[in-house]
Amino acid sequence: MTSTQEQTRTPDATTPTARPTGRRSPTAAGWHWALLALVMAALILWPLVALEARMVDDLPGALGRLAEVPDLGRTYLDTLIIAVGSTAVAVVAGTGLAWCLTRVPKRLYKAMSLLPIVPLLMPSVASVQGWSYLLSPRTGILNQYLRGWGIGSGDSGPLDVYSMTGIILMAGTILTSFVFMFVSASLRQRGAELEAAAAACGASPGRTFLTVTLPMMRPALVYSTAIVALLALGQFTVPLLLGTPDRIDVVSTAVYKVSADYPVDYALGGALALPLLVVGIAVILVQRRALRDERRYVSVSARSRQVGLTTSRWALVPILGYLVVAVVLPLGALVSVSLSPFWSGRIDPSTFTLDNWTSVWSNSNTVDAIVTTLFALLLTLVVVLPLSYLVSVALLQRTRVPGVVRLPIDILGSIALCMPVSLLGFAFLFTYSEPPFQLYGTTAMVVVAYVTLTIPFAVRPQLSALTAIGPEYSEASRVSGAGSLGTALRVTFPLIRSGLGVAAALVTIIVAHEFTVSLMVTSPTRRVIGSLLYDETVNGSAPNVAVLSLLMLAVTLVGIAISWVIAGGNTVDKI
Amino acid sequence: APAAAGGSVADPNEGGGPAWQAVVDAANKEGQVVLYSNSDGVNAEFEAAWAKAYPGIELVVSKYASGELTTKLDAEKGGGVAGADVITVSTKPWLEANLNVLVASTGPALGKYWGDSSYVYGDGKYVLAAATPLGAGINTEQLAKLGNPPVTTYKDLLAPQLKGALGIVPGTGAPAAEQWWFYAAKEMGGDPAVGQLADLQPRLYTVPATLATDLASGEVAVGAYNIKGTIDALAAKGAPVEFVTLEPVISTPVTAAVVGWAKNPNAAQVFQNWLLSPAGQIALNGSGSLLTPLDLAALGEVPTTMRSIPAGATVVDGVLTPEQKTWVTDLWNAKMRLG
Amino acid sequence: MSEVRIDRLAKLFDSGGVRAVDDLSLTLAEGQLVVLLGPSGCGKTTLLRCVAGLETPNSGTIEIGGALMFGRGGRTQVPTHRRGIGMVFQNYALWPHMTVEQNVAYPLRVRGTARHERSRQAREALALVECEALADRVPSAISGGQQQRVALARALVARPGLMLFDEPLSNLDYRLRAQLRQQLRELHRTLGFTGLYVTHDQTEAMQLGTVVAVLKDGKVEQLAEPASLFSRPASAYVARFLGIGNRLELARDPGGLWAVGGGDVRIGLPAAGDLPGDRFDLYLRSTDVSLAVPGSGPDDADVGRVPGVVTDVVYSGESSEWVVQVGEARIVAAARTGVWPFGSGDRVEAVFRHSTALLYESGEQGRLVESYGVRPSLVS
Amino acid sequence: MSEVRIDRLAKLFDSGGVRAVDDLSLTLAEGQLVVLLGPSGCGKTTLLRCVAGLETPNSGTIEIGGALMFGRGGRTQVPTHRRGIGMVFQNYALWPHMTVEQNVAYPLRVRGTARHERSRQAREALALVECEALADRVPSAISGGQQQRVALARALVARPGLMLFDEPLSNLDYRLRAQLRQQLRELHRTLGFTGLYVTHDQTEAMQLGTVVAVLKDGKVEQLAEPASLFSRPASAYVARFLGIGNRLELARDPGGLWAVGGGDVRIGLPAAGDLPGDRFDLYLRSTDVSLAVPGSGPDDADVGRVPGVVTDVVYSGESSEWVVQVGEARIVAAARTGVWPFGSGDRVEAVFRHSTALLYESGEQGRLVESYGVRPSLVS
Ligand SMILES: Nc1ncnc2c1ncn2[C@@H]1O[C@H](COP(=O)(O)OP(=O)(O)OP(=O)(O)O)[C@@H](O)[C@H]1O
Ligand SMILES: Nc1ncnc2c1ncn2[C@@H]1O[C@H](COP(=O)(O)OP(=O)(O)OP(=O)(O)O)[C@@H](O)[C@H]1O
Ligand SMILES: [Mg+2]
Ligand SMILES: [Mg+2]
Repeated sequence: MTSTQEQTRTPDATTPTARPTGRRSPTAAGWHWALLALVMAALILWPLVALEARMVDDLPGALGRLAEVPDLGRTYLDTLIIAVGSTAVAVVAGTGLAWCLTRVPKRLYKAMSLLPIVPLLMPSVASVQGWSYLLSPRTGILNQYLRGWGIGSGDSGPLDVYSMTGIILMAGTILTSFVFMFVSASLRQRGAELEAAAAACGASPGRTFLTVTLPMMRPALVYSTAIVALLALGQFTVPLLLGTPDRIDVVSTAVYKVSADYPVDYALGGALALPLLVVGIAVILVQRRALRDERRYVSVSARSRQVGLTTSRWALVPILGYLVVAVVLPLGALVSVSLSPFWSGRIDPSTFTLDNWTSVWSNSNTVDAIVTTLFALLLTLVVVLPLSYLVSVALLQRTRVPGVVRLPIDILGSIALCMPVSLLGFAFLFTYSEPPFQLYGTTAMVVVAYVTLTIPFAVRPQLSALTAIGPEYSEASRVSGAGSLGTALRVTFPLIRSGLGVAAALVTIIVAHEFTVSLMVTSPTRRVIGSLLYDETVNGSAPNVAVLSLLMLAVTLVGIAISWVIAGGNTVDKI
Repeated sequence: APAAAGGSVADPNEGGGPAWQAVVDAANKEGQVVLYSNSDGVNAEFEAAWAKAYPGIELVVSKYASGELTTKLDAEKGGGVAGADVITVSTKPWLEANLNVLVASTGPALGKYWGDSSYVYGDGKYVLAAATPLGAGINTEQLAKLGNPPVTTYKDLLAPQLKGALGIVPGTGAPAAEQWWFYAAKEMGGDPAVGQLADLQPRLYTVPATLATDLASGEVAVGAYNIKGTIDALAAKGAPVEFVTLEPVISTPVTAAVVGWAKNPNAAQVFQNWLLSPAGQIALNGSGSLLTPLDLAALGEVPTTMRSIPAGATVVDGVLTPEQKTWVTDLWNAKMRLG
Repeated sequence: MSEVRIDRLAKLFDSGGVRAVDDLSLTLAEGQLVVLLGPSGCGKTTLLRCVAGLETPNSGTIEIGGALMFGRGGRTQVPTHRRGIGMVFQNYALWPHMTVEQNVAYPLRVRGTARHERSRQAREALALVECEALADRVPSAISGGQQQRVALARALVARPGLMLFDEPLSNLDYRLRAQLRQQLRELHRTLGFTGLYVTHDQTEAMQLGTVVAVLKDGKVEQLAEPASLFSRPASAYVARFLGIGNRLELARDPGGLWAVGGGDVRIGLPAAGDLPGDRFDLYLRSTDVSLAVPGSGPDDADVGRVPGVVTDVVYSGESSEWVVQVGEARIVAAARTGVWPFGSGDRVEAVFRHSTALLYESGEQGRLVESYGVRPSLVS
Repeated sequence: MSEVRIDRLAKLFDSGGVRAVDDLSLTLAEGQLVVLLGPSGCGKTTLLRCVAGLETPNSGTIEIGGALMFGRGGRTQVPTHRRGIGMVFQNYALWPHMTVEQNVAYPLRVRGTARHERSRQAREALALVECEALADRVPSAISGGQQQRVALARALVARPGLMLFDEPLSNLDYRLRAQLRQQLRELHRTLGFTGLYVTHDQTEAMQLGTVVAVLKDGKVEQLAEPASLFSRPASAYVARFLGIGNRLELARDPGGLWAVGGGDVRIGLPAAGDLPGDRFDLYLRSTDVSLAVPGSGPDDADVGRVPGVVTDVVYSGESSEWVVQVGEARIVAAARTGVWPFGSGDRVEAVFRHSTALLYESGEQGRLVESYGVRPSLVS
């Protein structure tokens, strides 16, 4: 506790010296990390540079066309409103739910800890569809009920998902799960003794939460807020599907429209998205600043002791409420639509049929896509988890990585989030199909793309977990004679398992739900389930969308199971 | 009636010499043909018809939006990687710009059925294989509630009863759709009609599929820019919807081509030839959802639902003229408040 | 009003596998500072945590200041923050995200003290523990002993009615410990808080405690004033725990004498006829044993003497220890370094006075034989 | 081969604001157990961490077993796990996700010991610290003292050549501490490890250390064998730190006598003519002061006596302390409880022998005046 420096170094494989006289200077260690930074730069930055280079090629033209885009100011404003709004919803609700979870009676803890994550498993297309069945102004089931009870008048309303509020709440609800996952993993890991100390000082539970628990959760909060903010800035599906009737456009939908036709105006797309990039980098810098002194967030004490917090059934109310809103209702609507011949505005069990399921399932594409998705997921997890672990270690202040290396690693670790995915897909395509990579059509390209996409999600949970455990456990391991690799495997991984679990789960969800980039990087014979769903959304029927959405949910669940195994199984609660 | 597709129609390979037969044999050896498509009509029935005709050659279909599709084609045309063999697209500009990497159809069908067709371009390097007629969909129940205003012409879309009950796909960013509205607006009565349409506060949709869904559920009573196939499929499942062909027909193109870097060049030729033959035309257009560019008479026995592109009908080409461009940005987007 | 009444309290862990607190009853009068002594793992911390409300007991009741805090089979359970306590945690539990000053000021902040006043009082408390220079550091940047002192300052700053100290001075050096002990004495005198104080340091127990409770396996083994606890430990267990380490097993000999440790050595005991049994253990403080050349030395009725051989001399600062083998038994005699000229291998006589020796029924659990020995008069 | 050579080592924190280790040089011969004593915050833990390689010093060199571990301006830096050490952390640092046995077995596991053998040795080490019954618990389910013992077992289990102990027994009770101290002595004797041992307990220092180093602000203030350190602390700082708490300020009086504490009391000093200055501090152990009725008591050249008034009598178990006000100064005399009949308010004479008193140059930093007093002969 008296010190904060951790001498984490690159794995032993990189150091042939085995005698005790082996020399290792900090500069040499710095080089290992610099190498890591370079690899990441190639991986992540290259496509972005390639994309922005196309913009720079045609800078005056692009700026001219940018100026011509109608209502450009409004698009940026809407983007901002939606981003800020949904981030606020997500952070407040996610944190609140995570706190409620700590107060849930032990018996119910396990079930309750998993349920709020379910909304994340639903593809956003599915959530949006589900909600549009419930809250379309005319035919939304809830609206019909509300009108039946005399709330609202006429044959439309009172509620409307196809509105700014709808988009914010919808996106906020989906993102809530993100925040919940981060914060709750980090709450689970915390040293409860520190809360006991606050109680012993006379602080009420609420006050304890605000003054002790929450500040110690700061890394998790900051990281999840940053990620959620970037996601909210770049979100696509929800505004695309819900924004059209109210003519709400955000940057990513505008970019999508720009890129929808031949010839694709990359320059304009890049120019449109540039402010996102700038804001994204700003968010990353702010986040670094907010966590300047990581010693302050070591919440897992080495002299710890379990504390049984007081529990209450009331804690179930918000959690169950969230479940109903985010899962039960839309999922229920989705299931019933998947069983109906078509969406008729009514749920009528007498018309239920399994036809949609059989037709989707009998399509050989479906099975192929599921297999491909799981395979790609597995490869991605195998690559991204170790890589992101290294990145997280490099980002720890106590690791003596030179600042000139750490800053780029930090920015690189998040920057892929600052690009609309539709553009990223193009960027990957023309970067990796050209020399020196020429990966087009190979599995490597798929993995590289997924790794780039998911690394921001894999790094942050591990980073906040690593911050919370402090240096002392790995120090104790090293003193016991274990090298960096042994320490990582036997001490650090198990201790940050909740963070690893979150990382793996997030990667799974991202990969399983991804379609925009997948379309571009997969070969035609290898489709993923996300692109099938996208196809069906654009060309197919509502029940088929519902069926595919539910299938995707199932695939995600399988993926989560896989990642659970990779991240080391269910030993989290032992800590 | 779609069952009539295939069956008794002429053998697509009829008239091909031994050279063509060699191509067919090679194609069977290749065993696979990859189709990139951004257009309508390539559905399960279509794939089933192909499988029946060439059980030895697997048809792999990949669907993309125009931008993605053309970017992918651009990426593929340089390097020797697995990719598309044939394409059916609606993006004429790309085809024009890439004539040099397309391969003309070598099969017998082109000469036999398309000899004098105006829909063959670049010496057969690409061919308009079908036209997608777009029209209105109506929800009969909802329309009854509104007092059953007639919906048969473009002008009918402007009926004041439809205020708040009309859905449209404005087609922002998709030139073919914008062109469609350009011509439709002309039929509605020119530029002032756009204002009238806007006054009805139509509900906007991104793609025809979602509009059709909402039409079936009754969220809107009338939808414009609908695809017949989609509406018909819903009606077949019992939805209270009908497709209304608005006259004159305005349709979007489905163009087919063989690409020069095909990994399965022979299968690609066989596919293209099949598509251009009566068998393929019936598979694609037999249900009447799409219109065939050929004379029905020339095709032999065809399903009763099949239709040709009517004379004088507009097939938009997805290339906005300067005049159309101005109309889209200054009038259409402005009135509809589209960004 | 902060008297504490603990009644038949039990806390089991591992679904009953560990009885950390076992049917324990203990009453603290208002203003009393009760020191808890006991071997590692005997339940001291658990007891404190139960009183603080950090642990839910399995049964029993706890009253503080006359109000029921825990009881009625668990149906009454006042949360920690409403019990009006201050606590020094054995593991400090300083908040890593606050500076030292913020840590110390926290109890005041919770009570709504104004910022300025709060800072003043916090610095005052820090000065008390000689840590005012560290006010702006974070806990991870100060040493272990400094952390412990900050934890102490935090517990004291709001002057709660009931203080719970869990080994608050264990990581401090001699000088600092003596000084803080003195300060705690004075604080206790001026503020008059009621307190439970866990320590392993006997000097601390003696100096601070108005009453000392020795725990054994979650039960109170002896509850007494420091002076009487120390002079007459009620059981062999307490005696051993207090470091009275010399034990001579005695068995009645037909001749009226007593055989020592099953060997050849025989000694007499005063008032032997009254003793209620045939086997006893005689406990001697090492400072109560002196060494003499065999045959020399005092000789009166109160004196006992056993012959032995010096096996080791352990130097330990002010005093040294001579280890003497007496038959099977080992006796340690402690005195100022250099007092006796004996070294390893020398034959000596270990001499003690019956008036300072303690006789217990034989075995680990043996009770004190009250009738034996003369109570020395003590100044308290 | 694990001798340790630390040369001009410095470790600064807060970019130089805190000099935790300050140009410190220290050599440990093979098999030597050096005890580090020093007040809280003087840099003991930091020094240990530097030796372990957990902290990167700012300058200096560290050699272990003849090999350079840290040096050449930081360009040589052998990672911790290649230094062949074992360490007990002040905060234990047990891994919460492993059971007690797994914790203890870890160093063996790292060394590739077979599972069965590993378990056997781990249980053996646990038995040594009386924790074998806890083998299957997780660290958060055992008491503080038990955690500390497990940490000790973990450090010892792999029998490393160099052991670093950071207050390994601070949370244990008297009996257990004595016992573990004894076991460490024996282990040290049989295994012959080299060791650095931080403690606040003087008995521990005296009993375990072959050499004791007293640190002050990151520097070695005195390095000596326990006996000589204790009998002749080299500076007033060490004397005070060792608890020699009675200080009389002396100022040369024109009459050849010395004024005590600026007051009216005068005393004579033997060999006063040789003394190199006019102001000194006289330090007396409280056990070296005895009390007498004024005018009575011994009187020879070696005896010094100052009059005063008893202000407090503090009972603390085996012994009591009498606090005597002498002019401005306070003198504490300690002896067996009940030895002197004085109580608060009684006028007494505090009596001491110059041969046991220590004279230092005036001030906090004063050095020992070697020429004063007679060295008592000590048995080591
Ligand atoms: N990370 C740090 N940043 C700033 N100062 C520090 C840091 N770690 C330790 N210090 C300071 O360095 C000094 C030496 O600390 P160290 O932990 O070595 O003391 P110690 O001798 O072990 O004390 P203790 O007996 O209380 O454990 C202390 O004054 C401490 O406040
Ligand atoms: N959560 C737990 N689960 C199981 N056993 C526990 C738990 N907490 C404590 N114990 C056991 O209960 C007993 C009492 O523990 P407690 O911490 O009260 O001891 P203590 O008297 O404070 O000891 P120390 O002096 O070592 O701190 C110990 O044997 C300990 O192993
Ligand atoms: Mg304890
Ligand atoms: Mg320390």
